[in-house]
Amino acid sequence: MTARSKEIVEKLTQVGEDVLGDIKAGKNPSIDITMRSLSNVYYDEKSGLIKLGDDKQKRYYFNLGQAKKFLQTMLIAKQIKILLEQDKPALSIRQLFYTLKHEIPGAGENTFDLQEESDPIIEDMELVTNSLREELNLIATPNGVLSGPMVVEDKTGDVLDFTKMGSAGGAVPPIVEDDFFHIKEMSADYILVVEKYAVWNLLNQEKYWKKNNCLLLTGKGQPARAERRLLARFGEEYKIPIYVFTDMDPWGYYIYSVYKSGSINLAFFSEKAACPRAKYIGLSVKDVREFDIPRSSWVKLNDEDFKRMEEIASYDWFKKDKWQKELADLKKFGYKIEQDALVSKSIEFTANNYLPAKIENKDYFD
Amino acid sequence: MTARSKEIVEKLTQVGEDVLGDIKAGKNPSIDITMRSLSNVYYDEKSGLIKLGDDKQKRYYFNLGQAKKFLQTMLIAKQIKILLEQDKPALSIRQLFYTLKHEIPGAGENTFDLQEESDPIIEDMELVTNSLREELNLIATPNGVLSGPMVVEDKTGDVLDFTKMGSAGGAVPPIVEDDFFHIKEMSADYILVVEKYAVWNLLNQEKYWKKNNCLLLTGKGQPARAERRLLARFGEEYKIPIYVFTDMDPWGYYIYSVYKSGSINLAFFSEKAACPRAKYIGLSVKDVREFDIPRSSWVKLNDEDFKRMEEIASYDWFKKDKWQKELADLKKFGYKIEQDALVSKSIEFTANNYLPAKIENKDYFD
Amino acid sequence: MTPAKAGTKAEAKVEAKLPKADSPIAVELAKKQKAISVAEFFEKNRHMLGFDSLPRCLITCVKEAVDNALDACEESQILPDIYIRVRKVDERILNVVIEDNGPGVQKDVLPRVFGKLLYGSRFHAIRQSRGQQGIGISAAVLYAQLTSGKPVRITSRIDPKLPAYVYELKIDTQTNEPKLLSENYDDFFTSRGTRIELNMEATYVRGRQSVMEYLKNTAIVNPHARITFVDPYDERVIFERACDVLPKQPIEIKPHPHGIELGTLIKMLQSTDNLKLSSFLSLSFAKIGGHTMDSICKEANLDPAMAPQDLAQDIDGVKRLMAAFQKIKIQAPPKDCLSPITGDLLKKGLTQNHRVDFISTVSRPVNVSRGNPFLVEAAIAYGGDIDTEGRAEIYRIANRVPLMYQQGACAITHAIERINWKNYNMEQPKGAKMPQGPIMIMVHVASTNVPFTSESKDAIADIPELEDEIELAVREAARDLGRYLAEQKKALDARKKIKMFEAYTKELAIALQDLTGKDHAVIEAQLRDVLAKKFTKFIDTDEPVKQEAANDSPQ
Amino acid sequence: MTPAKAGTKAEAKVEAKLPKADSPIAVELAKKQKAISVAEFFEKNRHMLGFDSLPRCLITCVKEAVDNALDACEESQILPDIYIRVRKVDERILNVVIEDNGPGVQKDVLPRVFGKLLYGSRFHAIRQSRGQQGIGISAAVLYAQLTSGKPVRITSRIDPKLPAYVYELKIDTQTNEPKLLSENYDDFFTSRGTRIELNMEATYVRGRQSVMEYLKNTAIVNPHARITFVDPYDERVIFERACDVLPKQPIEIKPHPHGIELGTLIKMLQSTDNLKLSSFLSLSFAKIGGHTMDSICKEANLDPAMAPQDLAQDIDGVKRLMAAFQKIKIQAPPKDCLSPITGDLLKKGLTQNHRVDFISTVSRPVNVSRGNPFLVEAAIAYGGDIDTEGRAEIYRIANRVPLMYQQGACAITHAIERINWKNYNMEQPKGAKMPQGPIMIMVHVASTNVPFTSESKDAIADIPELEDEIELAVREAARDLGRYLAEQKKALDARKKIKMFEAYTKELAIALQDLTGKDHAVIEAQLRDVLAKKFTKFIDTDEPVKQEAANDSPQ
Repeated sequence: MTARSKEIVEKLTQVGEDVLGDIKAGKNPSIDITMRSLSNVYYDEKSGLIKLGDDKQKRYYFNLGQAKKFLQTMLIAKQIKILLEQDKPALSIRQLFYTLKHEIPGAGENTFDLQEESDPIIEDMELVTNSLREELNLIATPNGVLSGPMVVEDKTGDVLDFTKMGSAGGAVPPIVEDDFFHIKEMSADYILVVEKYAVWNLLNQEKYWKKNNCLLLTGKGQPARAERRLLARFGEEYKIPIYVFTDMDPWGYYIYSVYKSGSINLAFFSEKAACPRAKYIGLSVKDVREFDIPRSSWVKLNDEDFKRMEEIASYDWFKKDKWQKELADLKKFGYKIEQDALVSKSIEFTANNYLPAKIENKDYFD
Repeated sequence: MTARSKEIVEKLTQVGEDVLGDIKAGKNPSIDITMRSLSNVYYDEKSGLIKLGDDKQKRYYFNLGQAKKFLQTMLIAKQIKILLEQDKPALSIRQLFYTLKHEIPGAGENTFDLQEESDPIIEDMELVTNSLREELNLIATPNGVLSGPMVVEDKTGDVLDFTKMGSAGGAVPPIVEDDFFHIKEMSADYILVVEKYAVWNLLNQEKYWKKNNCLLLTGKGQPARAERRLLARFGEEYKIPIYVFTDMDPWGYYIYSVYKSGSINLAFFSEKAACPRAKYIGLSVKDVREFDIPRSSWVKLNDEDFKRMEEIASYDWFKKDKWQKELADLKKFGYKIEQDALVSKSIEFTANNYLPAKIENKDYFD
Repeated sequence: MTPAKAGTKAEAKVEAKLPKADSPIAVELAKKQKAISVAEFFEKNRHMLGFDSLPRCLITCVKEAVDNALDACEESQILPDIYIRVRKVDERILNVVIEDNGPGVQKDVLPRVFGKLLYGSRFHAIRQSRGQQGIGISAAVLYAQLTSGKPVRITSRIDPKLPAYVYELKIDTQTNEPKLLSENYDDFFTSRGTRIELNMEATYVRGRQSVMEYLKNTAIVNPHARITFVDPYDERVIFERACDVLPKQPIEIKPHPHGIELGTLIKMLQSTDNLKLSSFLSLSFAKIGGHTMDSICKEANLDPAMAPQDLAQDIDGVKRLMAAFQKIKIQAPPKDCLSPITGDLLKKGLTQNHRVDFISTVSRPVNVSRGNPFLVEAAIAYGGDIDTEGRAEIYRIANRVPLMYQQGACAITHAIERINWKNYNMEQPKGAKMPQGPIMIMVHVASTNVPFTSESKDAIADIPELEDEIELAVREAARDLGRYLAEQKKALDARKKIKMFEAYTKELAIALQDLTGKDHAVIEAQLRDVLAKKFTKFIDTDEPVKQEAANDSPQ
Repeated sequence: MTPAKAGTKAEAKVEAKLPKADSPIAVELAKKQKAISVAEFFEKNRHMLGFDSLPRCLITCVKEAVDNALDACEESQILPDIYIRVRKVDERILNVVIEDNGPGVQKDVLPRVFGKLLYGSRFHAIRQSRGQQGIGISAAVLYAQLTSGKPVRITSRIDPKLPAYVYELKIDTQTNEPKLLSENYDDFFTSRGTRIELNMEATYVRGRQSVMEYLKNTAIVNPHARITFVDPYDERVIFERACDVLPKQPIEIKPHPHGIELGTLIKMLQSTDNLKLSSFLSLSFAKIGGHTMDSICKEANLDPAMAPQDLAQDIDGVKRLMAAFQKIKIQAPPKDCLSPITGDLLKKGLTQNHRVDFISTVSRPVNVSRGNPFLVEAAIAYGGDIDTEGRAEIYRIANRVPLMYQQGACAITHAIERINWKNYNMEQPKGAKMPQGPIMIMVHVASTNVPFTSESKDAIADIPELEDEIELAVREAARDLGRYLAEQKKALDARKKIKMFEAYTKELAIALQDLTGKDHAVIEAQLRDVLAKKFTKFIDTDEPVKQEAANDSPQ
């Protein structure tokens, strides 16, 4: 057990002790839970992060609406404690769910029926122990790959050179904390995050990272926790520019904002998993004219797109003038464009024209 | 341009020449297209593969229902030819779609509106040139990771040692043909394919591949082309046992059958992308009793599951007694069990009890 | 041809011989003009009287005869005992017999009662009764002779000491008068009562719209009647009495001023014997006493001493009187012109035929619509042997007569459909107009003049004040049902909750042992203790608990 | 009291004084029995005649008067010119005037025509007419006097040489006889015709169910009539004639043997003057000639020489005769008792009021239902100024009278709903009963006795043979529409296709140049050449092409 794990185990034990204290005092056993509803999420302009506020609520045992959830909370707390104490391998949150799902004798019901019941309680525990899920030995499936001038020593002892990862690139591991994924060398001039694998692959084939001495990362669409946490580490540990390159549509814009500022429903995770220094490099509406992107690549915005644009425009972290203008321009333009579509100019256009021009002209914003 | 590429370019040119021949002869220009409808798909018991028959159909230009498709076919043929000749990097099929999507002057419509129009024509071209999509320089996004005793020389020149890939494992590249992904060393005693990443990750953390000297691969659910093609290569090139480990439900069974025999809608791809030697190691209904899998891990089969079971039971490649019995048992049992659920026995149960017992007792079937 | 003197007031007189003038068209046309007998009219339009489909013709015939039998028995203070028999004559023709123990029909009026349309005793009486228009049974006779060609046979005995007469009669449709074909004694006929036997083209069916269903529902709403039915397969069903007391006889009343129409009022003013408006008002209307009369005359600015006939000439004056009727508060018409089933008997009638878990009945007070007093009764039954699967069973009753057809067009149905049944703890799928589950809703509308949508009396018209009353009645009964269902649910829930908390507590104690290392048995005992001492209350009460906010964040 | 002699056949006789016997109940009850006047009956049940809601009362009144005016004009071979004016008297009362240029009503019958229910000239005639039962206009009079208290004023002149009489009259509801209040000359009245003026409680509205809509549709199906309407805002609308020829006058016919009822047949046998069955059959029925008569008698095993009165006594014999009517092939009844609008005039009437792109009309042959000849006409119009958005507009006409209410309950609607309109290239959303788009469907049912669902004549009853004929008529018109729509689409498609192929060919030639290195201009020229020489045909024809199978594999 690492020192960090010991710290967490102590906190979890304290949760149990507090409940016992309530019982002994003849009080209704309760624990304090930080609210994660929208009303307790705010955008902290100073740090550029979506954060969770301090609003707390008591979860009681002797309360018809809360009794089961209280029980489930204690079950998850004790299970995480046991797993850490016994130094078990990391589990997925679905696996944790299965280790606890069983029938409560005499109640005719299970401790948990659906993973939707255990997942929010795991988040409660992250907040109670002030730790990342990964520190509780729980992982999510990573999807990303990256390549570029970086050497990492893995917890397994393997040394990974991301300039030598072949055409597949190096896979992002589920846990990227320093204990697990220790960056030994890193000499990139900047980091380029690409929304889609197909675009990453094209750039990787053309050795874009080598020609431009950068790190090239993709989360294959909406990034998972590991890619976000990794970019956050890069942002903190290396003072090099970070650019995010997505589709020109509200979904692409939002992916950028998740890398940069975090997300609403994982607001408590933002501080550790967002990268406020990230800049948006494109696609942007003014690129359409400047790079003469052909009409046939334009795809009409649909109702869902417009609805999503409205939503995004109302988020505090999109309130900056540049973004409000971008959203207004997109609405006026009426079409979305995928980053894949740049091949309609030429196959090499992205690597040889678009990205170099954008970076050279500092044509990005945040 | 490689020799293989030249060969393909010649075949594509011939397609154009044949059409010109028709025109000169005053005939209705046509090309022969192998039918990919269900009626031309059959299960070849001898090879254990789902194959495409020889039924062909003519696609005419002077035919109201076919004219546009004929034009699209020629567009895709010439585009693939150009990309190969110019030695361009591989594209995704969506990117290829974008390189061809444009308005036909005077027709008031686009060459292509949806990727659903270009995808089947790419398959036509694979058949016309008797090649894999990857050989046409077109790729799909791979998802898999693997680890174990294997050393590969990548087309990039990088040498990849899959025993040294850290906690993430090595990513499967989009193209795994020998030119791109040359296996230099391979000393595994068997190959274990795992349906889900969470289970692969647990086994990888426990260094299952090291303790058991095997290759450990996951396609993260339904495998993409690259994982299937890679397993097919293993099956052909190395005479070691191959086991597939999935959820106990029709969807898991089907994933096994895709690895083993191919799939209906990619029947033309089966010969190159299926691994008839693969065996099904579990989860199987009789495991429930033999390994005493707790009641709380069982999940009721729903209507959709039952419907899918009916469908699967009717496929020729599930007609073997063992599989019909398995499906009948599952139906009778009435519950499905996920492979993740084995952690409810104990975290180490899969690695230390279940898999060793199954392999030792030769408790698998195909 | 010269016109009659200008300005004279003259009765029209049809001259037999028309003068041959030089205006041939109108004169020719006039020759063809003639009066049509009402029997001819309804012979041609018999579907208007409920004689359309073959199964329905049988039901209509039985219904008219049974209605008459019940009306006659009640008027004569006799507990009704009615016998109905249906037999097959051939593939086309059924023989139908309806016999009662009623007062019988006096020899002299009997032929017209059965053999003349628009002949009856109840048309002008303002009082609740089943039959009213003097059409029903004669229409059955008309239909029977039209389809079988045979006369009907009526047997009637008005006193045990007198013989029973047997008549065979038809209706002469051209004159709408009865035609006797034979007249005889029947020495074997029961002590007193009437028997009618008809041969008619009709079909016997079972099911939702059948003679059997009609009789069953009639028995429910007439719990004082015994009804015996012998079907064409010679099977006998007896619906026994649920009570031995006759319903209170409805009293005939005078018209109520609310809703009387201008033309009717003028007619009454013209034909009254009263010399003064004041006595006319007090004596011709229900609920106009001296004080009310004064207020009305003052409001209408009319002299109470004026002659009613003079007022009849002054349309504006009559209109003012009408307006005063609406403006001055007048008591509701007397309730005794109506004969409610009453809640108790409705309950008895229903439970005689169904085993139910819950029943609630409501009798609304008398109300007025278009000058006609009416009242609504409702009963809701739940559970027991009522079908659990389908939608609610609706029973519609008008003046104790079950309505069998056109449920969808009826004000009762519409009123029930207005209600959101979820408010009463019933299931009602989205978009469904009726509640689902084992529920039966019975509504009885009693009125001196039930407003049917057509003369076949299938459905009650959507008169707003009537529909509102039906809705109120059903809602009142539904509230009881809602409370019952809520209590059932609460009792069940409380039992479940206690059991659940015991199980949770065991499980929680073990989790806390894992978390803290303390012994789970001790923790469990402490938890039980705290629960018992301080927190049992919340299990019983449905006290709303401040819920933890759900994680409602988007994306 | 002693019974009449047993077995005697006696006419019923109501004795004025009832003997006081010791059976008090029945005797007491008998005293209350009395006949009800049909006027009283309908006064109480006026909703049955279409006098229910206030907007509807106005429409019904106008409708009855216009129907009578049209019938009278046509019978007298006068091109109708009808004037309708509605004015507000006060908040409650409207004044309605309907004036025609018809034959006028002969002085002697006039009071009864307007002041007696069930009085008319057309009840017994087997012939198509609008009014039939002699109820309509008298019902309007009844309603007017009931709600306004005022008599109606009738002006009529039967010849320019004679003066115009003005009558004020009411109906005495107790006797169902007219009561004249005044009689006068009117020197300013037009040369010939009838004018009726009523004051009644009613409401004037616009829209789908309004006087205006009724008159518009009446004008369409009566293209020989000019109709002028002045609304309460003094706006005048004139629906001009679309043709100057009167419809052929329907001829009165004898009953047809198909569908005659047993009772009616017996009555006819009893009352005929013919001495032999053979002559009775030939003379009393339509379409029974000598040969047919022989076959019928043989089939029924009856002696043609027997006396009809004797047969009337033998029910079995009559039944055999009935069966023979059904078995022996008898010609359809003569068509001339019906007056179809005819396709041409239907077209003219419709296009007078609507600009349309397409119109198709159908007149079905005469058919028989329950012994009544009937025929169905249908018109479908498409495009033009018909509303594109909503569902189909349905116009229902019975004997040239538009039906305004209860569209959902009408056989015409039901027949249209049976049709899958997609088969006729119309859009019909899933689950929708009607087609969508700019389509108007008009159906005219002409019959000697239209089977309405109620006396208010809102909807035609679902008689299977009638519904089938309506469906056939609409389908026939729909087939024309389908062809029209298909041709429109084909022409449009062909133009598109040629343009498209030219563009494709350019693009294809460039692709082939990329593929083979040959010059695209040359390839394009060759392609155009091959197309022009051999393959143009398939662009025009919709020749089914063996399609490449879709990639229909699962998973």
